[in-house]
Amino acid sequence: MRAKASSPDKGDSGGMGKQQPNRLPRGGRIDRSQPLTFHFNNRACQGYAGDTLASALLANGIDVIGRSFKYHRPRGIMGSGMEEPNAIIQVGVGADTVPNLRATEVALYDGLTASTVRGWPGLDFDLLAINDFCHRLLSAGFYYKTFMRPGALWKWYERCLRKASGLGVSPQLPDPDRYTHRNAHCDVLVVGAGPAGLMAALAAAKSGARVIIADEQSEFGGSLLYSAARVAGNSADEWLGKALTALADCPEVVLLPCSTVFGYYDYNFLTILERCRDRPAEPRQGLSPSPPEREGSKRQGEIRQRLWRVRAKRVILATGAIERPLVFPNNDRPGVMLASAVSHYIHRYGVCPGRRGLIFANNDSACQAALDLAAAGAAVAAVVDCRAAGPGAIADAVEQAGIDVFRGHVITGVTGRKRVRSVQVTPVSADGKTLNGASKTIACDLVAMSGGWSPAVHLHSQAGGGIAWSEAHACFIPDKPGQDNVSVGAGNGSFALDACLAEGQQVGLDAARQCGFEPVPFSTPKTVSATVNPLQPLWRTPALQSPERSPKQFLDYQNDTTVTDVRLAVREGFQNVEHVKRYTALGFGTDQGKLGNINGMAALAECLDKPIAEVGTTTFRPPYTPVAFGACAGMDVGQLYEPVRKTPLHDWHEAAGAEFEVVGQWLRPWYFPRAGEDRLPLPLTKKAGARGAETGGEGGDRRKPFATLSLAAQAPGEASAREDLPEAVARECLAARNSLAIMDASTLGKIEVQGLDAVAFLERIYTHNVAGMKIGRCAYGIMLGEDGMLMDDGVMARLGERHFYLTTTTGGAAGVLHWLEQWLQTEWPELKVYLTSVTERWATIALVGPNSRKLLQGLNGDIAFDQADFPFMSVRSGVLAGFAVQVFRVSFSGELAFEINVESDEALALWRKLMEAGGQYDITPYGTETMHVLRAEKGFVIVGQDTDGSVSPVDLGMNWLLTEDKDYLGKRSLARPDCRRADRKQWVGLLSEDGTTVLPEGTQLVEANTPGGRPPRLPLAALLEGSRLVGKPGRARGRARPIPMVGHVTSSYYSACLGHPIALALVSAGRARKGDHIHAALSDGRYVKVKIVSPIFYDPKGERQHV
Amino acid sequence: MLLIKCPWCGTRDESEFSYGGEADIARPATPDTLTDAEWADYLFMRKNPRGLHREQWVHAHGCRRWFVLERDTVTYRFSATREPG
Amino acid sequence: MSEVSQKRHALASFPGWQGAGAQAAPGVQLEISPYLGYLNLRGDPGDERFLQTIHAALGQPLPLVANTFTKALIPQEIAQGHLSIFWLGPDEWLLVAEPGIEKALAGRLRENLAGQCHSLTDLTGAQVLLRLSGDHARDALAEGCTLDLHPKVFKTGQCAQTTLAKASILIALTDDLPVFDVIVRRSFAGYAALWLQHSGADL
Amino acid sequence: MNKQKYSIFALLRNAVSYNENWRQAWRSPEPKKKYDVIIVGGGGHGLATAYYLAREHGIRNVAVLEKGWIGGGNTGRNTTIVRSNYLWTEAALLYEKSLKLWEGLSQELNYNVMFSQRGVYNLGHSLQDMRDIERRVGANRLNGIDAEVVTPGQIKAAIPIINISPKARYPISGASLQRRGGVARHDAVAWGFARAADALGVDIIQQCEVTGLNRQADRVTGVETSRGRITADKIGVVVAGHASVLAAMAGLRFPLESHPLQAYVSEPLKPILDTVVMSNGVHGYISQSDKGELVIGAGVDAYTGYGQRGSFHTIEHAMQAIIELFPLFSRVRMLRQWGGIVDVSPDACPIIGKTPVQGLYFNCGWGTGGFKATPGSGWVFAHTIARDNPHELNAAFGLERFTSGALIDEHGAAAVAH
Repeated sequence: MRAKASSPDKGDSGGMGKQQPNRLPRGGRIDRSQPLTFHFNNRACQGYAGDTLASALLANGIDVIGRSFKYHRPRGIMGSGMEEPNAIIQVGVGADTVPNLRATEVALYDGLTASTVRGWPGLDFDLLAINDFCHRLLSAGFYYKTFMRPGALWKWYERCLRKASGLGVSPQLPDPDRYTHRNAHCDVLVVGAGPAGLMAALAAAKSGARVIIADEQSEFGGSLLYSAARVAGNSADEWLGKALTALADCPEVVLLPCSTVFGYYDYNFLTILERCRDRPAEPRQGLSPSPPEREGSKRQGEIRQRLWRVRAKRVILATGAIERPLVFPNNDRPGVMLASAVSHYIHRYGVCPGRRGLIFANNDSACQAALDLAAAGAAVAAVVDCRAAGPGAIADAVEQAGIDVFRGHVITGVTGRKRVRSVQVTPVSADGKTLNGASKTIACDLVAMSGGWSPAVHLHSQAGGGIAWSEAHACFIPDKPGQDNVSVGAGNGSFALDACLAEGQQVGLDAARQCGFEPVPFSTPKTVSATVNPLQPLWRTPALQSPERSPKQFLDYQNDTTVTDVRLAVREGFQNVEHVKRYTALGFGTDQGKLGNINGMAALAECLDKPIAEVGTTTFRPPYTPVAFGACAGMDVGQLYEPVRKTPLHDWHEAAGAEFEVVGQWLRPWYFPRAGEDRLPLPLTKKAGARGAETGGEGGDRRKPFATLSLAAQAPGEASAREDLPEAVARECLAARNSLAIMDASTLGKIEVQGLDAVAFLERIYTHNVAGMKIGRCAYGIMLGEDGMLMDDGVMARLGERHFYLTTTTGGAAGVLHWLEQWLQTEWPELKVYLTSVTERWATIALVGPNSRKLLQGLNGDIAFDQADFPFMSVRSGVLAGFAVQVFRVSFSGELAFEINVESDEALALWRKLMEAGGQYDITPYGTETMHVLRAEKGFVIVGQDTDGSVSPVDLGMNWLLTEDKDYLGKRSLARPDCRRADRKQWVGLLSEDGTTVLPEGTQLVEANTPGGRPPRLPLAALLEGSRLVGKPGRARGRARPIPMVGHVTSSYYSACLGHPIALALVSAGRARKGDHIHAALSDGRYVKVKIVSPIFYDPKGERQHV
Repeated sequence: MLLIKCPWCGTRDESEFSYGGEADIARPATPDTLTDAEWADYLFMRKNPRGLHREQWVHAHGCRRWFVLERDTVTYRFSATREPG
Repeated sequence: MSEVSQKRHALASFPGWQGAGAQAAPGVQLEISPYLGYLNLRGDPGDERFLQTIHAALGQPLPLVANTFTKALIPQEIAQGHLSIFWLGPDEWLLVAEPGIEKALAGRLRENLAGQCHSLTDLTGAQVLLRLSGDHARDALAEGCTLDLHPKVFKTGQCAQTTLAKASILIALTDDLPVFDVIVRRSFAGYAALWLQHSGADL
Repeated sequence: MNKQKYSIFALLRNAVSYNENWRQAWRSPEPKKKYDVIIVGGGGHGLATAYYLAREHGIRNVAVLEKGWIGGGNTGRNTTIVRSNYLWTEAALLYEKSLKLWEGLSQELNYNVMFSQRGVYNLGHSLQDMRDIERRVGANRLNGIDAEVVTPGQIKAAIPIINISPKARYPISGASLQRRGGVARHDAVAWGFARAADALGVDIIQQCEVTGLNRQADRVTGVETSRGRITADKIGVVVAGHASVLAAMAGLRFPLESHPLQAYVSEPLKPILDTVVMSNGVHGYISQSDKGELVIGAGVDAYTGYGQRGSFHTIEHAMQAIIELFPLFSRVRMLRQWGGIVDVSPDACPIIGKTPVQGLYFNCGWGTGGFKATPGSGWVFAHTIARDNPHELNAAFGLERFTSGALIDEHGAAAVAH
């Protein structure tokens, strides 16, 4: 079958009827015993194991692989590796699809499906090719100059632009594949396994160094894979085999094919992407039992990609060089290829990419393509060389093969749209600047071009190394390295094979020495090399007309950046190379300018009439080639995204059917719904729900304490379930108030403080009087940041003269210990104090309610629980029901309560015992929600909910905790003018006037300052929220004065034991305003009148906890 | 990716450490005697130099010891290690 | 003893936990160690008296070389069994012994150290020990641990506090096989074990 | 200055003449000896300041000194998110002023800055997140700024590809939505302001590094530059990450720390994400550019640094966060990664105003919030310089607040314990 895309003039050429018209009868490193079938744009094609998608497409005679980004010009394969700008394709279907792969980098496998990423409606017939004809309208940066009026239409313009943009299609399903990371350390990391890299690795490894050598290709060898040279008396291929065997025999060597070193970070940290699944199947022994199931659970078996995170003592960059295209009219036509790519396809894949080839070059290397084509049985129309002298010694071989060599000629034109038909060749002056003489037309279907070579200095540059211009080779070469790295071979501007081998060996030995190994020298393989004529820079073939009036001369193929674009940019004042790049999109394609940048800079240099060196290069950023997000994320996704911390009692809670709340990394029981238990309707929330409908949303959900986290239990969007409050919470609250309730408080941070200076240390941290505490007593303590704002709070217990025990908030645990250690070590190292976290040593069980003491007294043990022996705010250690425990008589609920610390491993047993013994009191387990309600009824603060880092203890009414006659962290800040302002926001209680409204937590509060005590109307803009009116440019928006806010609601609940809602809030000068009425501004624009009251709603005298 | 030398545990990956900001900012002995400006200077003002910077680090996931390093904020190179105090 | 019957292991409900241990892959064995006793000891290594007191009490000296641990028999008169002492920092050590023994050890230490500046904290139940062994144990760890675990660099007898993915761990090489002991905080144990199960799965 | 009007007609006209007649977007003049005002820093903020000085205050003898190329700093290194839904009134009104300017900017500058109001979602992942969102949205509305609270269901409806599964590690509990928020074309902002300022007579001088600030007693007299001494009575410094360095030249210390901030883009994709999604909870910020690239912001690196590069694990964490929110992006590939330098203040709010040195004004401390503020920042800074007195919109953002304690704690409201 012929490719529809391929040009008719090849119709009767040998390929007719053959599956792979361009496949050579023999040769190549493919496995012809393994034919593979694949589909390209739904057309079935054949290839062989060892092919890349690109080589297979060429073999099948498919010329047009894609369309360019801007002009939608038909494009064919230009290169043979990561430099490929044109053959960008979508591979795979469903969850397996990957966008924007380069056909030249995709290892062929049976059943592979690939499709073109651009072109509408299709690849062959692309309507958007119209852009090619009105290209002058689409000059560089045209979009900055139009689509501005009318402003409202921009949205529409943009939608069209976006439709036309983009390359491949994102997968629509979660990634079923798995990725891992591998941290690795080595003495020497060698990047690139070409001749130089292999020699370097050999030299270092033979000397005993730990070596990692990585190459992006599936086979090691680099240029040796398609070189006609002879090395040490062998063919390149034979020598390669021997070298690899020798390397594999060395101890401490890691060989990484299919592995791209894509990032070079500080301290010789390099990242390598290993494409495990691209590698020829090498089944891994024994896979594990399937990892536990989870949502979108991952496939078993071999991982797709592994990201290596390497720390190397020494890095050897043998990254090779990238061949440069030449810039001439229509130099983008399918059939125009890099000369090296032609040789590559012939030697490595047994594919001849053309029937009648023509070579166009400014250096000798391209002549190899001529010889290879001839050897492959293709006709070679001519070798066109811009140099007056033409090629060196190799020219003889070329001419012996009967090939015309046009010295001092350039290509000035190309015919053929979907495939090169012929080229126009014209004599050029010695300096290559002017045409002199008549043109002739030469028929050909393949142009193998070479503008010289650019060393791949990307990693060297990423490492912070400088770059210098080499006049000799007309390219940028590595200058001073930025870290412990060195460049060799073609990557260092040494293009001759013998030089590569020698350099490689030398740096390998040096590296071994630098890493402390005794270098083991060995003889350098000799190579045969012919004399070479020096390259003559040719950045743009001269034309009869100005570039503006000639056919397009492409610099950046993928982004369609032409010489004209660069000239326009300069004309408009964009003269810095970075500006030119950004204005013309030069180098912003998925190839990151690997082919285009240097020619672009040359074009810029020409416009500015400066040497290229002065134009300077642009910075190279990671990654060298694109890297899958999944590979960077590694295993840390889904259930392994972050640790899930569970308390020792978690399993019990789960069995009891608890709803859980996510608190930092912890999972805490939120409440314990019972079978058949309903949810209590809340009057207001019904209205809220209705209002939600009004504004077409469920904003109403947000206005209840249970709004958000019920998500943990319910499917998203089930608003109805959130229009009320769980009966369970009401039941739990009443149980705690009336009889007995039990809670798992194990997540509390716990710290032991021991040492001679424990008191002195704690005095400086906490605001209360620590020295005055008696052994066996507890105190509520707060710590401030140096800015005077409340940082954390908890209970401090004095276990001994120099032994204290502190609790912190769940979220604050790590931070507080960090904070204490910092002060102790950096500010007061003279203090003899030791801090140890015991958070996980103890599980903490809170027993709350009038019957809590009775329960404990009913259990056998050696602790006396009666009021006289065990008063409020004290601690006892002993045995309880056979368990060693610490019991704290503290209360976060205002009830008679005890907090019991028991060794984590024994927590479940004790909990069960308490549940069993508590049966007679109908003991009720409760979660964080009830805990919040109970403490709110008592006006106890929750750091982080009632405070936000801008709230001082004075604002909270905690002056009684601030000791005058000592200094402590943050004290001085409290004396700053702003902290003493009378109108600071102070913590108060709120009661809704209607007695039913549970205010949404976070609700803003405003004065009732308009006539009739009604609040002002919301500003226009807020009511028009989101409507286009608001967004419309030029129109007066949000004219209404902002409404001053006097505070906001920090906590809000329905109190079952009080029978009405309660709220806590920060209100400007609030404490002095008890009894005043203000308004809560609900987000639907309605206001709820509220009264400012004391934050203590229940048992204000605090008698219940003292009984 | 920095490589940091903990004076106790040796050289470890950056991810084991936490950054503690500018070093040598001594807490005033008698804060009460300071003017608001002097206090603000201690509290907020920083050198934040482009170049050598003496800074605090803690081996958070290691020995939990704090120490002071000198680092070039452009090259990210460390030049000296010493214990706190 | 009530403990044994009363105790519940932190990973009792860990998927793949068969009491004795769980296998990650043929190349990697993951074992979840049963209960152990843990003590955290702080004190001044510059204080000869402190060091001698400890040595006398435990029958083995505190490891003073960074990132090392010692393991020896506990003096008969205290209890039967072994005691491992891990260096955690310039003035901090972790004592690990068979369950129950830690109480006797703590008692002895408190007696002998009375009046000396130190801190001794029982951390039993606060931590879990995971044992990773097998040819690919190093690779499995290397997927989430940035230490260089090469046998020439990290030798038997060495330990280090570091991170495994997003958990802090204390890792020690207890045998050349290799056998790695990974001590992790209780509430991170499930995460760490699951993580090792996954990382082992590819090897 | 002969300003060439941009329009579809101009494009047509020039197309006919082979695009050979386009004029310079701005001149590249030699620096004069003296200017009325010198703006140090040719980023978006500096250029905007110069533009508004000329446009609003008639001060046209102005030079913008840029050590590299204009727009080459944070202007060209950010994730281009524009929004004004800040918690505290002072901040909200400043950013809202900016947003309003954005809304007419393309027309104002006759340069398409591609400001695209595709909406900004700030996700919440916990009860406390939602409390904070309710609080912020309420404050926004009272300040006349459009804001909504949306449920996971509504988020899913608007962004079908997002993962709202309750089984996620940090399930999405809801979000705030500002529909007027969006993204803009970062380069165009710098170029547009430069072209417009140039047309009003402002000299834009690139490759001109300021090496010293000259002062007589307690007032500035000019600057030393790599291209010689230039005098001026008033100097506005707006150099983002390098503010402390310039401050040091004037013998000042600022409450600033400069940190690396990294971002990355994917390869271009067909339209898949039509809005902006931000999550402080898991630290991911993502939108899709008009070219099709996913533009993703990572967290700030912990250490200070002027290297315009950060650590790789910061990128890894950002990737993990994005995959948590959008599991289908796992196979999409990162194309380019880079870093900027953000100067962070203790209250995560900018410092815009006078300094102890007369005639010396600073505009810095924008942290990660700078790009969205570009026009507003320039507008108030121009006012502050022209009148030698802050505008009411930036009155609260002076250095004094650090002495009085009147901080505007934007992150205080977000970074909290539980």
